[in-house]
Parts: sequence; C-alpha cells; structure tokens
Amino acid sequence: MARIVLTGDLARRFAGKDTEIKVAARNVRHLYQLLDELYPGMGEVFASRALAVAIDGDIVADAYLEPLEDDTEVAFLPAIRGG
Amino acid sequence: MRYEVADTVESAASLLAGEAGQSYVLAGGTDLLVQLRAGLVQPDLVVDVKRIDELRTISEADGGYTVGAAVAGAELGEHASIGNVWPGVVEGAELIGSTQVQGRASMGGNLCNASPAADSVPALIAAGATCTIVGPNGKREAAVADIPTGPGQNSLEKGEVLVSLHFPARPANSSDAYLRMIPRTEMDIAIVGAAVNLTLDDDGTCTAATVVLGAVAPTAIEVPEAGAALVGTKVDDAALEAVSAAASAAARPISDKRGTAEYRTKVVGVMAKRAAKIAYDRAANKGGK
Amino acid sequence: MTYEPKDLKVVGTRPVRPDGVDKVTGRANFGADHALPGQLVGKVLRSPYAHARIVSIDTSKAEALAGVKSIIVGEDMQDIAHELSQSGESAIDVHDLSLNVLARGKVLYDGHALAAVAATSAKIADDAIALIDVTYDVLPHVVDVDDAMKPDAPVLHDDMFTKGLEETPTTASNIASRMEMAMGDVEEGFKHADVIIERSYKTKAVHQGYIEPHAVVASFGEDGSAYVWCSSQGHFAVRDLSAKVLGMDSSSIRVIPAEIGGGFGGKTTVYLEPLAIALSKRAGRPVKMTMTRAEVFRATGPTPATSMDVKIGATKDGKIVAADCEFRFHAGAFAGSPVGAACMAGLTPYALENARVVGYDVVSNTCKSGAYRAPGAPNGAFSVESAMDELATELKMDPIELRHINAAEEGTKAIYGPTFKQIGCKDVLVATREHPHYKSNLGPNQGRGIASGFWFNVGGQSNAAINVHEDGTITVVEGSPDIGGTRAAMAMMAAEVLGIDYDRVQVVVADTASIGHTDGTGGSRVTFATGMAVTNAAEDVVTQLRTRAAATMGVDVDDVVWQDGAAIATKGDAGSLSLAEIAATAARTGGIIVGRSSINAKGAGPSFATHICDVEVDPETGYIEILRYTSIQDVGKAIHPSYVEGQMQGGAVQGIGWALNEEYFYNEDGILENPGFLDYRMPVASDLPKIDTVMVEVPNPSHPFGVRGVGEAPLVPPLAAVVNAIEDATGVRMTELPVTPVKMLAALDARKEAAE
Amino acid sequence: MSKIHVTTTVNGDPTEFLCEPQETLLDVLRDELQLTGSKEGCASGDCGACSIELDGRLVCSCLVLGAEADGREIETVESIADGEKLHPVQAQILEHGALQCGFCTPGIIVAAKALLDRNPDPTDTEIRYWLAGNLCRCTGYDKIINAVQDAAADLRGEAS
Repeated sequence: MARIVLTGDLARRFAGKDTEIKVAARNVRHLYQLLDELYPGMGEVFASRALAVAIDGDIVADAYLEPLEDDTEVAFLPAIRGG
Repeated sequence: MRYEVADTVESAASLLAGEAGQSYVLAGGTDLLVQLRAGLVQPDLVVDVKRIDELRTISEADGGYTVGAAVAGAELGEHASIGNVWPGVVEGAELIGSTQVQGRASMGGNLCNASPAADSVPALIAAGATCTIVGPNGKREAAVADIPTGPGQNSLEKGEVLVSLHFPARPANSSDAYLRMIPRTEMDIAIVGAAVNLTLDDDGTCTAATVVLGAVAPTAIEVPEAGAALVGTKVDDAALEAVSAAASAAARPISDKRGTAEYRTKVVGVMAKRAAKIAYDRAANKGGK
Repeated sequence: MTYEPKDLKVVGTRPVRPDGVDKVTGRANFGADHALPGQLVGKVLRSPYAHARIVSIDTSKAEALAGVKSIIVGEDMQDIAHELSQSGESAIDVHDLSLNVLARGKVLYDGHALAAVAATSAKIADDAIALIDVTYDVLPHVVDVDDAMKPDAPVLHDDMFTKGLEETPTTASNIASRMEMAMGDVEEGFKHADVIIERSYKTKAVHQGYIEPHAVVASFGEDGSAYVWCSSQGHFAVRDLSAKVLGMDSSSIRVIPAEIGGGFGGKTTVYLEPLAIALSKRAGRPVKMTMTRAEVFRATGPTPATSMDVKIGATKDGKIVAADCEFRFHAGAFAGSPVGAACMAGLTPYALENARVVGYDVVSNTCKSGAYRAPGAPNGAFSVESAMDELATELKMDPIELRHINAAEEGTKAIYGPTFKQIGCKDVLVATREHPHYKSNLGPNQGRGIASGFWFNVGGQSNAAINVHEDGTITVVEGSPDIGGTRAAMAMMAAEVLGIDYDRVQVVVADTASIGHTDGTGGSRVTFATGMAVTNAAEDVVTQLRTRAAATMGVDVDDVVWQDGAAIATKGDAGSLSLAEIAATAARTGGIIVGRSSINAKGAGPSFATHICDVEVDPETGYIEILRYTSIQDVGKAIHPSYVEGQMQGGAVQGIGWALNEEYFYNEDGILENPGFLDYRMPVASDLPKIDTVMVEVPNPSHPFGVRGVGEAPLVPPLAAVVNAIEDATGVRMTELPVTPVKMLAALDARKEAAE
Repeated sequence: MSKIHVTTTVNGDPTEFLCEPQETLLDVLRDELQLTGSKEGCASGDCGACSIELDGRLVCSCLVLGAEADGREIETVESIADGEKLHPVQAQILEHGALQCGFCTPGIIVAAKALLDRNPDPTDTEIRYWLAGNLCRCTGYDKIINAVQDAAADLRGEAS
C-alpha cells in the first residue's frame, strides 16, 4: 500500500489537518479515484491540474500511469512554474 | 522631418534660422536620436554639423585650447596634450555614456542639451571656458556658464550654432578634477557631480579655486564659498571639510527616481571634497612640490 | 532511468557548441531577424493609466489612414472561461491571459495593451496608433502589495473572492488566494528557543532583463492555418496558448522557433503572438511585431514585488526549533504569483520539525508578473537567509556552521511533502567552508556574507528523434529552444551513448509540426529532461544498430554489444561493424535508422547552492562595491562544464543586480518611471569582479548521466549573500531591496544619529 | 517626404540605399541591407547590441541616422570573420563558452575587436570598462573577459 502524505491546503480542506494514510492504489490515476472516494471533491482538485505529485521525492506532472509500489511515498504540492 | 548637412557654420545657421518649425542641430546625436525615437521631439529640420571643420577640430595656441563643439569625447580623450592641462574637463567629457557613446557624444551637445546632470558641464564652468556662437546676426562669445538656463533649456537664439569652446592658458601649478556619484560604475546619469579647478603657488598653497556642482539645481552651479574655503590653504582636511560643507549648503536639489534631495545634498559635499583633493594632488605634482 | 557511473569520453568536455559559428558571425536568426515578403508592421496601443475603465475606443480615424490594413480591439477577442492551461510545467489561466493580451472593460496597468494595428510601414502603424481615440474613466489604483491587501484598497477584479480561506469571502478583494504549509507544532517549537529572530522584508519587482525584445512574424493562410516565427522559451506553449486565446486548433498553428535572445522565464507565455495572428488573418498578409524596450518593461514579465515576515527560533547550540513565515507576493494585474514556490522553497535547505509558511497571492495595478529563474525562491530565500544570518550572529556561530547543523540531507522531509533522496546540500556547505575565499582576509569597510538556496528543478515532457545518415553522421531532432548551449549538451550525450565523435552530431530544434510536444526551456529542465529523451533515443538507435549488425553478421542480437561506436560480436569470429558501416547499408537492411523517445521525465533532482560575497561599502556615499564572489552549487553532473559555470555566473550577477540596483520604479500615478536600460540599472561589466565557481558533482540518481538542472538555483542565494555581506561590513541590516547607495547611506546615517 | 539617397561603404563594399530622414543606421542595416547581425536591444545606446564601426570609430548604430552614413565607411559584425576564418575574438568566445543566448554577442565582438585594435594588451579592468556599454544578461561577463584576454594573446602571437 502506498503511503499518501496530505499536507498544506489539501490536508486542511479535506482531512482537517496533515494526514498520512495508506492507500492500495495501483497507480496515480487509481490513487486519484480512491482518494476522491475517501475525500469527496478531491478528484476535482486533481482534475484542475493545479497540483503536482511527488513520488518518493521525485516531482512529476500528470503522472497517471506511474505505478505505486508498496510503501511508495506520494505527496501533493502546488504545480511549480519554472523560469 | 528634413535632414540637411551643413558645410559651414554660416550655412548651418541660415538653415536653422530659415526653418519655420522645430529645428535641431545634430552633433553627436546621442541625446537627439534617443528623444526622436521616443517621440519626445518632432523636428521639422535636423542640421548635421559634423562635417564642419571648425566644429570637429582641437587647436592649441599660446597655452590655450579651442575645441570644436562636435568633437567626440573619444577624440578629446585621445588628444596629445589637453588631457594633461585640463584633466578634469576631459574626464567629465569622457564620463558621458559608454565607449560607443564616446565615439559620438560631444561637449557642445552636452552643454546645449542642458541637463542639470550633464557630466561635462561642471568642469567646463569651473575651467572658466567660453564659447563661440554663430547665428543669423553674426558671431558672439559667451561664458559656458551662461548657456544652460534650466533643465533642457539653453540661451541660444533661433538659428544660433555653438561652434567651439575655449580654454584659457593656465598658470603653473594648476589642475582640475571632476567626480560624480552613480549607482553603478558606468552608464548612469550622475546623481550628483562636482568639479574643482585650482591653482597653487610654489609652496603648494591654493591661490585660486572654483567649485561647480552638477545635479543639485536646475543648472550646474558655481559655489564661491567652496572655492574660497580652499584659497589660502594647502587643501588639508579642514579645508576639504569646509568645501564639503559649503557645497552641501549651496545645493538645492530635487528628489526623483535617481536620488533623494537629502542624499544629493550630503553626497555632493563628498564629491566636492574628493574632487578638490584629486585636483590638488594633480596640481601639486605638476608644480614639483 | 537511473544513474550508473561510467567512463565518459564526451560528457564533461568543453567542445564548441554546434550553433556557435552562426552566433559569433551575426548569422543566427533571432526573433526580429525574420522577414516575409509583403509583411506588414504591427504596433500596439497601450494604456497610459494604471487603472481605468475603457468608456469607448474609436478606431475610425485610424482605419481611414492610407496603409492601415487591420486593427483589432478587445471586443474582437472572444471571451474565454477561467481554465488552467497546463502547457508544460506552467499553469496559465487562459481567461486572464486573453485579457492581458488585449484589455476589455478596464485597463489594469500602465502599458496594458488595448488595441493593435497592422500597416504597410512602421511610421503609418505609429500614426494609426496615435489616431485611435480612447475615452478613459480613470480609477483609483494601487501598486504596493501591502496596500493592495488593505480592506479599502481599490479592487481590480470584482469577481475575485479569496481562495484558500476556511470560508470563501462574499466581498471581492485583491487577495486572490491564501495558502499554508506546515509541519509539526510551531508554537510549541518556539517555546524551546533560546534565540528568536523576527523580521520583515520587502523586495521590488525586477525584470528578467533579456536583451532581445519580444518579436514575432505571423502569417495566416487561406486554409485557416497560421505560421508563426518567434523566439520563445517554448514554441509548443506559444502554439497552444495562442490557439486557446484565438479559439483555434493547435494543429492549425505551426510555430517555428527562432534563436532566443534570453528569457530567464520571461518568454514562457504569449504577448504579441495572438495579436500578430489575428492582425494577419484580418489583413490577409504576414504581420511582423517587435516590442520596444519600453514595451518590454511596461508590459512583460517582471518577478513580483514582495513583502515577507520571518520568525526563526533556535537553541543556543544552533538547532532550529521552529520557523514561521508569511509571504505576500503581488502577482501584478492578474492572479498567479509564484508565492507557492516561495512557500515551498524558502525553508527547504533545512531539516525542520516545526515550520509553517503562509502565502498570499495578491493583485495590484502593475504589469502581470511572469516567471523569473526559480520563480519565487530568490524572494523567499532573501528573507529566510537574512534571518539565518542574524541568527548566526546572535548565536555567535559561524553562518556556515549554523546552516550545516540544520542542513537537509537524504531522508529529510521537506515542508511541501516529499522526502529527499540523495542531495548535495551538505556537500555544498562543506565545499564553501573549505574554499580559500571563505578564509581570506578583509579590509576596513569590507564584509563577507554567505547564503544558501534551493530549487526543485522540474522534468516534464520532452521529445527527441535521432536520424542516422548514410555517411554515419547523425542529426538529433528535439523540441527545446537553445537558450544557453543546450544543443551542445544534447550532441554530447548522443555522441556519448553512440560512441561517436561529437563533430559527427548535428542538432536541430524542430518546429511544432516536426517533433512531438516538448515543454518549455524553463525549470532547469532541458539538459535533464530533453537530455534524457535524447539519451533514450540514442539507446533506441543502439538497439536498432545492434539488431541490424547481428543480422548482417549472422549472429544472435544478444551476442552483440555496443562499444566505442561499433557493434561487436561477443561470440565466434563475426567481428564488428561500426556505426558508419551499419548506416551505409541501412537502406538495404530495413531502411534508415531513426531512434525516438517521448517522455514525461521525473526525478529532476533538486539543486542546492551557497554563495560567498565580499563587499566594500563607502561610508560617505553608500556606494557598494562587489569585491569578490564565489558560487558553489551541486550540479549533479556537468555535461558541458563551461555552460554550467556560465549559468552559475550569470545567475549570481542577476542576483547582484536585484540586490543592489534593479527595481520597477512607479510614480504616484502608478506609471513606470524607468522603462529603459538607462534607469533600470542592470549590472555592467565594470561593476563586477571575477565570479568564481565551484561545481560540486553529486550525481542525480534518476538521470543516466547524473544530470541535475542547474539554471535556476544560481539566482536563489545572491540577494541575501549581498545583504549579509553589507551587514558584515557596516553592522547595518538592510531589509528592503534594492540596497541602492541612497538607501544605504540613509541607513548608515540613521544609525549614526541613533548612536549620538 | 521623399527618401534620402545615401552612397556609402559597408564592410568594404560600395553600397547605396534610400532611407527616411529619421531612420537610424541600425534600421537601415537590418531592414534595407539585410545585415541582421547588428541587434536592437534598446534603441537608446544603453545596450551596445547594435555596435558597429563608423569610420573606424566604435558607435551604436541606433544612435546614428542612416543619412549620416553618406561617404562614410561602416564595418559590422558580418565583416569580422575573414571568409571561413574566424577572428580570434570570435574563436575565443566560442572556446570559452562566453555566450549563452548569443544576442549580445555580435555587439560584444565588434566592441572587443575595436579595443584590441587600439590596445593589444589590455588589463581586465580596461576590458570591463571598454565593454561597460555592452549589456550581457546571461554570462555575468566573466567568460567574456577571459575570452577577450586570450584573443588579445592570440593577436600578439602568444600561445594562450
């Protein structure tokens, strides 16, 4: 099960506080679906593409098919604009 | 806009005088072309004076110099001797813009453009330079100090052309210096500037001194009190502090994007005393004392 | 892809870049160098007011002018709903973008475009612009970020209700959003602090300052498609954003990238391109538009002005126990400052248990801010690294030691969520401490400062194809505009993988129809992500070469290895075939060999940098001279070290300019008073000493050659490094940038008066 | 207003063109003569990207009227290489990687060559002040200074 780290505004809005949960997701797309079931409305945030995802510390944009292994750490952060 | 090349001073004057609309002299062009491009001026006529020999030559006679009004800063800097006699005048002119701008910009243009912060003007005034002007009514002489009358305003009449600048022969043990404050090392307009021209006797005592400040009033201003503070001294620390105080006291600057009035008032004193020290050292070395 | 240490022949050397000769002879074609037969000249009418309602625009006189071929005003543009266009790494709201390209209803800043004209000459276009009659109803304006947040501030957008609050407010304000990031318990942490530093800081808007003004030529054809030649950091973004703004299909716009004369983040969006396409469509002729320098300053890209509060507490042995920051960034006239990145990056060089960062994205009547090299991070680092310096002083501790005690390392959890893999933060600090510069002596009125910085770096989408020619040379076709020597880096990586000489490789930056989508040249991503695509494409070529060689030699492909540019049979006496030999017969063994790669690269690997700056402050004038400067950075692996050093040096100098002189100077009417290089004072050659560089190479585990992005981190530390050096020289802590001589002297005199 | 007919010498070639009275030499070079190596960065003499030599004198071509070129000799960046052979300043800028985007590079090369024509052995400080009117936003100038020094050594016939 992947380790999902919810921090910042996403955590405050949906979980009330910083939260770490285990989710049995095959990949990022699957994770988005499962999280939306857990926290209704979160899927919309992901769909707006305002967030990037960090998988084991690596920041990836639009990583639907990125596989999630056991104990993979997944965190969400505001999409970064490079210069 | 019409562009005309004048071959003689007289033809330049008559072209300018004959234009009913706005007419401008094109010397180095480093201010005029910027203003033209930005739409700040809309000339009906531009008269290029760079092909008139009198405006393009430097001559020496009896220890004095005559410098054509359109002589470029780089040409002035390359001259064999004027920089030794009038180092402050030359360094003022050479501070106008970049190497590229130096290839074009002239003291005559800098003077007529009449920016309060013009780098060559304080040293010209401190030097007691005069100039020759030719217009529809003939030739006249004027003190350099009388040319700029306010920001962007000069005392030339319609049709008049500034032909040349004259520097008198100097007594022994004389020298000058110009210093300015800018936030970078190059390419800026002076926040303040100060020129000092002085003469020493054989003992190294200052017998005459002129201090002129830039960018602290609508035009460059001479500060007699600052000059007086040097006369009779060996330009020691006390004299320098007196120069600084007199310069700051005479300043009546504005605040703008380049600096505050408070800053200009303080720092023009610093520039004046440092310029005085440089001028003194130059004069003292010449005198062999 | 993962990093494997290997013997390298090409990577790490310093060859001449493939486009070099064109760039030193004047032959290279930049944005404004392109021309088409029959082209018109396009010009833009811009607002002379900071904030005004557009009552009417009358173009009839301009239209009547002979030589005027087309005019567009805001009403001609279609309305677009708010939507984030994820063109690459940059999220841009296309509704706001459309209004920024051409104002409707209101003008929101000095320089805001509100009409465009195409005519047969520049003179006629200028005259036509002057003939457009606009009636304005001038409104109160606000420039400063703190003023813009006040309840009684003039409101720019009546539909802006602050996002990110517990409850969305019912009255509109200039605060677009609030964000918060936190870890641990900050209040509890401060209880354990022996020393607490609490300060507020401000920075002014600064421009990227690229020397090439924006320029475009657009030609709209009868078939409804458009060709666009322009310089940008991402021609795919130009295509997609222009398509969105104009309601066109992406496939209908083909953007041909020109050489780009600098960008630094400022050329990652569109300004002129949709206007040029629209004008060309109406006129039926190509239209060329170039910005003047004043237009560049008034209407493109600055980085936001900011106002920041930082509170940091530590125990007496230097362990940080809590950090609390509030960052207020003005985004310009439309939402979208990089405050999020600032919140994430400011504290990230440190391993913290208790930390909180609150960010506000605020609009004001200034040019819409754009990305500028590590967007948001230099501002954030200025505040945090200034506070760290004060903390070190209070603790009587060496500033490097303080940073080293608290430095992030492998396993550190960053405030924005993820846990770091192998990073070079500590390595960089150690290299800084050991550098001779750090141990050298200083004279009177001189001081030394250091500061650290972090940047995420991004990966993203890149495409590459490699064509192997019959004579054994190759062409790499890729989609990243070359802003600083990346063609060389691509050629070097391809040559390395293929085992051929660098000069056998040519590199082409292809147009939007000729290679797959590639995200922009930004986020320090090209050498990393496009480099990864090129490496993959080269590996693809190698696979095909091995297969062809195996078939030719009559051995099993598994028994063929690729080594030194040749396929070598490992069994029997089949021998070997070089790339050139295989290429020569490719037509007869299955056709030309083309390698391909399309990736969304991950694992960019963050960069850490620490800079050392020495200054001398003239106590009588406040003039600050930079005496010596050293930039130390974890660069992963330097593919072409000269260009890595160049990034480090250039970033440091931009930071010096930001710290000392550069600023957007607005007058009381909200008009930009210094839209030119004379009074927007960027560093010139004589302002600077040698900029020394130390490349610390901690390979990025996620890249085949260990590459990390290097382009942005160099701009993160300098602001604080300079200010910390000034403090060391004078004892005066400057908290507002830029530290001009005017500000410096005022501070020195204020201290003198206070002491008297 | 009719155009002005100008007869001049550009890069050694006799050249004629027509220009508007207010048109700058930079505009003429780029738009009329298709010599686009000289760049417009500011049009106010502050960036040096349009540097040329006019009668052997380094100037910004944005601060010269096209009409002023009559009877003058103009040298642009396009004339600095001798056919395929790069001038040492060009070669050393490439060797040092002393360019990133390359936009300011033509102006820097024209200016640096003008310096070395006058001063074969400049100090770093002299180079920095000579080039103060050539803005470069990419490099931080360091590599440019080193490249000019090595070019000077090449021109003096020293191995660098």
